[in-house]
Amino acid sequence: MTRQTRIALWGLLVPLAILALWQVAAMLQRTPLFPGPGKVALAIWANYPVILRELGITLLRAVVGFGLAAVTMIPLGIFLGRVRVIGRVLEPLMDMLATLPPPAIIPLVMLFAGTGDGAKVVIIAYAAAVPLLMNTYEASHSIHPMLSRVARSLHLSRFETMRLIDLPSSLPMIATGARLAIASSLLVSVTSEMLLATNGIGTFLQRSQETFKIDAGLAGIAFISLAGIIVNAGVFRLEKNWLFWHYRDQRPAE
Amino acid sequence: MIPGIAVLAEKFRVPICIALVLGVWQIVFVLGVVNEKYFPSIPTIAVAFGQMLTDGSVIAAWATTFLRALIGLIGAALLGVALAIVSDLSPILSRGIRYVSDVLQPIPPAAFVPMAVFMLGLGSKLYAFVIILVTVWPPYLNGVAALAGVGPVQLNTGRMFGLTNWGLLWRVKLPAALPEIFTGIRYAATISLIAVIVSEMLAGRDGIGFMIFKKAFAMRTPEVFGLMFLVAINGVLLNGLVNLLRRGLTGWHMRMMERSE
Amino acid sequence: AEDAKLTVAYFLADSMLPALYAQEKGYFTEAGLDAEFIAVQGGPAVVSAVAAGEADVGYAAPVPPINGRLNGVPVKMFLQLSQEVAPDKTYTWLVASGASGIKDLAGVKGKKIGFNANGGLCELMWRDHLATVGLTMDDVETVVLPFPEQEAALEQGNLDATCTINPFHASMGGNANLGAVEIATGTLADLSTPLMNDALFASEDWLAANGETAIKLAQVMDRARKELLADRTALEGAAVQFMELTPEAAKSFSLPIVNESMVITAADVQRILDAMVKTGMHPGPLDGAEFVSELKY
Amino acid sequence: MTGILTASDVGKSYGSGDTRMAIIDGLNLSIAKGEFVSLVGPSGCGKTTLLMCLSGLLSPNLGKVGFKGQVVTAPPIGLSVVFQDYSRSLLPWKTNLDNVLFGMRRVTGMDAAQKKARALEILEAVGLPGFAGHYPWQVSGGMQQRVAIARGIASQSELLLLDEPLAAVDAQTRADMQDLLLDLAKRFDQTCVLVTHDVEEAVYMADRVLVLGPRPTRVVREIVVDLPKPRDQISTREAPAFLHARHEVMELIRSMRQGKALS
Amino acid sequence: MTGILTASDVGKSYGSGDTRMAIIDGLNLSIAKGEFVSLVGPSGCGKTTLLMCLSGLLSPNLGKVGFKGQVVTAPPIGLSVVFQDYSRSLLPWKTNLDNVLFGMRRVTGMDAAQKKARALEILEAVGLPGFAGHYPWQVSGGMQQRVAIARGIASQSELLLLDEPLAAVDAQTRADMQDLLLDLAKRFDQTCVLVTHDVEEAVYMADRVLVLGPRPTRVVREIVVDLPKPRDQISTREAPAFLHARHEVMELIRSMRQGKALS
Ligand SMILES: Nc1ncnc2c1ncn2[C@@H]1O[C@H](COP(=O)(O)OP(=O)(O)OP(=O)(O)O)[C@@H](O)[C@H]1O
Ligand SMILES: Nc1ncnc2c1ncn2[C@@H]1O[C@H](COP(=O)(O)OP(=O)(O)OP(=O)(O)O)[C@@H](O)[C@H]1O
Ligand SMILES: [Mg+2]
Ligand SMILES: [Mg+2]
Repeated sequence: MTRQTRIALWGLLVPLAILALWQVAAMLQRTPLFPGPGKVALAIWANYPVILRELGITLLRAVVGFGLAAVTMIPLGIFLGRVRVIGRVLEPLMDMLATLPPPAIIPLVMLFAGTGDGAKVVIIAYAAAVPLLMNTYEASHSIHPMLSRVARSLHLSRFETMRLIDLPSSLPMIATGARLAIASSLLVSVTSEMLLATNGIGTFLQRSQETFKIDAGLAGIAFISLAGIIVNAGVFRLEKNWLFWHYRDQRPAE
Repeated sequence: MIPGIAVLAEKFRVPICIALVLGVWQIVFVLGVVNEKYFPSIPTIAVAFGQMLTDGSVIAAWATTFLRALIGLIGAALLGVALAIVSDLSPILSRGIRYVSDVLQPIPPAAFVPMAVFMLGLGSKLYAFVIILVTVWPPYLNGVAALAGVGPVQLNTGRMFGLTNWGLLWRVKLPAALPEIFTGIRYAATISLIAVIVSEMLAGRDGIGFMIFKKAFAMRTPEVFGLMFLVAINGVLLNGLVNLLRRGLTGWHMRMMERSE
Repeated sequence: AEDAKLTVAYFLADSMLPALYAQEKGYFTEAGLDAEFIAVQGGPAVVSAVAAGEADVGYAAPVPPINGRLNGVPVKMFLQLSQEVAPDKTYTWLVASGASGIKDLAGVKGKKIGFNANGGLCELMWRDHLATVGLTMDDVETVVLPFPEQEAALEQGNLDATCTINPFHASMGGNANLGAVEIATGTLADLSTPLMNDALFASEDWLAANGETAIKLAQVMDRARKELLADRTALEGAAVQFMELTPEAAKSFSLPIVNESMVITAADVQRILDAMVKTGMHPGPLDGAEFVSELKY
Repeated sequence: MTGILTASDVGKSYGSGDTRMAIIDGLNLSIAKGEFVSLVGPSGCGKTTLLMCLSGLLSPNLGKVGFKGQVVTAPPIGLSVVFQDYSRSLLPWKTNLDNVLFGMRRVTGMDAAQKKARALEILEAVGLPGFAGHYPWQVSGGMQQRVAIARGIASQSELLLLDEPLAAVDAQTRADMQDLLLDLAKRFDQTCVLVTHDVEEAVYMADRVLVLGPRPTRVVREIVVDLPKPRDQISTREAPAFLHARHEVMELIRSMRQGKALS
Repeated sequence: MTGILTASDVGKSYGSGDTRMAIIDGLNLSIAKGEFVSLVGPSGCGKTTLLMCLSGLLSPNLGKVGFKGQVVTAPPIGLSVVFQDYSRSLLPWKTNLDNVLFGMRRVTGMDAAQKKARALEILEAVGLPGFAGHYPWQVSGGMQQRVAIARGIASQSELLLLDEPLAAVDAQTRADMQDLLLDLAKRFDQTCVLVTHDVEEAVYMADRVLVLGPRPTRVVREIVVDLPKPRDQISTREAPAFLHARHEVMELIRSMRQGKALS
């Protein structure tokens, strides 16, 4: 067994401990409104065909929303970080827009985009945009001045500098932003389905809660979490492949 | 000339940004894309907001919400950084915490509320739970990445001068990682406000979230938007506080970055 | 003796106004109750709060507590605050937008309909009315949307028809752009006799141990209702204060009260249960007596 | 003034108000096309700052810098810098080869394959065959410095500004690199400005040595090195003119000493 | 073996599998208490890697390092390193003074005020009076390097490992710093290991010069410098024993040349 797998396996103890605590708490409560992991597992078994169908819808929207945010916000963040004056002046704007709670902007978005997929994707993209923009902006804002000098002395145009210097050196922090953005696009995908319910896991959860089948709702959510785990594992892989220069550079060579 | 304008613009950036938002809003209004009933003009909103101000209820609600968000942010930031530190010290716990964060992060707080009510009631504990649950992740994730990214020469320097793992963390890694951690805290500041508003909507008796909820039910749209603008301003305020702290703790970094032309 | 504690979780609706008014006036304290009111989003959340013991008493439409009990949450209803009866005392409406082209219930087929929550009164209402023209929920597309957002959704064409209550219904009526068409009214199609429209409920254990408190609660509510019904100025003031109505809107506000008595009988609930079974919301059979704790105050 | 690179009455300071510190004050220089000029001066006197001003990376507070008759406000095309802080100036996400290729972005008249071949050739010339695929953080300090030089050379600029480019390499490699730089400069008619702390190196490489004074700095002495080119590591260093120039520079620098013994 | 610092059969490689590269192979050395030893060797041969192994910051794959009779597995107390990558080894969030004070963390027998006074004294000795309150990124490369040396000196370690500590300072400052280091080593009976590319410096400073071979490196020659101490910048450098040792080291390094001319 390699060191990595050992760490992975021992690490599993943490979530298992939490599951155990949850199970104990559920057994103490004895009400269908507080199901334990066991009940949720049974509910997964009972509901998985429906869940899988709804899950696809939820995920698709999350992916589209995230993608939209990524292709717009990473370039924008780099632009604002590099063209410092504009970035500094617009900082409060970022804070203002970032603070609006999705439940409060949903009615507003609905006015322009309706209640269908369009509206939900817009809201998801909005939620994913914030961490991506902030991390990209801060990263490109704090690139070591030496690299800017290299770029200028090699006569890179502004655009080339952003693409060839700012983007790669910001990647480690963008990756963190992307992790946050992935989580929040899944979360908001579900939330938007709960608030503008038509279909998807959020609607399934909402309906389950309203008819007091909490375990079924959580079963649906468990799948969202699973999707989160899988996507994050993928991001981890990408980080290893693309950012080794950042992390290997840093670690004392063994 | 140009630098003069830039300096001036930076000095008045908050009013500029507010004017920008209001301006765009008003333009959309004038274009008449949607019924004024759902999308009122800025003057209408201002008048409605002014009326709310005069009866004083807004101030109290604002104070409640802002205080909650601030306390939530402090709690979440401390917890998030603590988790990052623990992760840095132990690879096993690091992995374990990452599993938990991967699982919990995408779950909307509303999914927990029916259950959380059993453990935490409808009061401040429920709020704290919801706020912490969504707000810890940015400081935690930025913290983990930043601590892992501290350079080998700096680490070696610390080790050389007799720092233990703990001392290394405290005196080298944490200061070096702080600028990046603050990016997480900044994002957390905005989320914490969102979380407070959402929990006030979920089970409320006071605060801006509850007020928005009630006004919406009474179809007082201008007031609802007025309150939303207030929330937005809160974001700037809260961030101003974060920036003060940040300047104190990582001022060196800000000045180092300003050096290049 | 010390005041008895009483926590009430409620879903904001106009028939709760007397309770909030009584709280403001100190009637609960006078009656020896230390009452607290917490607004919760949606009936099911009210049931959760009661089941968790976080609230002693809950206020919601009848369907959430019914559903709760059916799913193992031992609550019973003990007071009703409002009723509907044909022809003029109805407080729920099905409204279509002019642009949708819907003229009557039959026209809803294949359209997008809205209601505020699954498993609530609105769902029952749609099901019951659609059944009169031979339609089921499979014949329509549904969107769950909070009441305040429905009017805009109708006007923007995101919804064709929806289930609504006041003040939203009144607002839709006054919106010329919308060209609202009223296609039905009343929770059930048959409203020849008064139908309970909401309920105060509590867990069986609480009711067994706190009969006294429940009676005091009823008495205070009764006092406040009577006072508000008698005093128009007080009513409008309360509507502005607790429901955030504008003073103009408050002028046309009235409490949705049909029966003076708030007592619930098994028969009251049975009507709703039968409708639920008939429209396929529950397989049945269901016995109304199970759900009620009759309270004499 | 004529010359490919000129500085007239250049002044530069850091900070403002109380913390303002003048670094360069009334500095003039003119460098002719094809000339090799060495700059020496005490540590911290402002050499790096001067190179930044000459390259257009910093703008002086006073005076003007001209390159090919044009006032320099941003780094002009045809000018390259090899930075003193070599380890930070290499891009850690690019291999050494890609770092060198990065310096060739503005080179015209070669296709990608030719550029690559050329870059490999240069890497070999600086003594790094077999390290093209390594990342900068995988090689030693002296090797990094040579990658940075390779990048500067590869850019084929008319004017090369070198800031202590050989500080971290061993004596023999250093000699080889010196000859390499001289050879290339001659072959491509390149103008070079070299900052170095090694007085022998300064003299060996240069047609002219400019000695800078302590902060705020300006040119305090110009020493023309009257030695034929090409130079030779052994015979040149033994020539009287070399020894004479070396001595003169040494003396000057000694007279500007700072520091004092620890009691 | 005896000696305050010993390395026996040390081997170290980077990477694994196909990309495995041996850096040090079967290296032995022993350094006596109070001795000043210079290490020279071609760029990239493994000097920095060796110092890391000697200081316990890297663990060798093979063999053992001993400090005061104990096997080194982590940086031992009483040993300090001045790193080659000075600009990164200074903590950017601390002022120069605080960086030096950081080096005094383990110094006992002084209270905070005394430490501060001592640190200021050392900063002045390295020629940086008036820069105590500056941050490392506000001073020039050579000044940074001197802050790093000041920090090393301030630690009052028995054994000081110096990795090209004077590469970025001018000739005069360099001479002053050399004498300062020699003086301190003598006064506090300090043992020093100095990596340098300046052969003159290596000889001038050392009781013994160890010449390292190309990668994978080991000690290929040991040259005892038979010159009295204290040394003198003028007379020592003119002494025949000096010139002889210098010549021998030069020759050795020349014979290990890498690189070749650019065609
Ligand atoms: N992280 C690493 N991964 C792989 N190889 C490395 C790494 N660090 C150093 N090396 C290799 O180890 C060898 C020795 O490096 P080291 O830094 O010890 O050399 P050095 O003798 O100090 O050279 P210089 O005089 O240039 O500083 C180099 O050839 C380099 O390629
Ligand atoms: N960002 C800064 N803020 C304030 N002062 C600075 C800054 N950068 C450099 N200086 C000051 O400018 C002076 C000149 O620095 P510069 O780097 O040009 O010196 P140098 O001649 O290149 O020295 P060295 O030979 O040590 O590299 C130094 O005294 C330094 O303190
Ligand atoms: Mg310099
Ligand atoms: Mg080295």
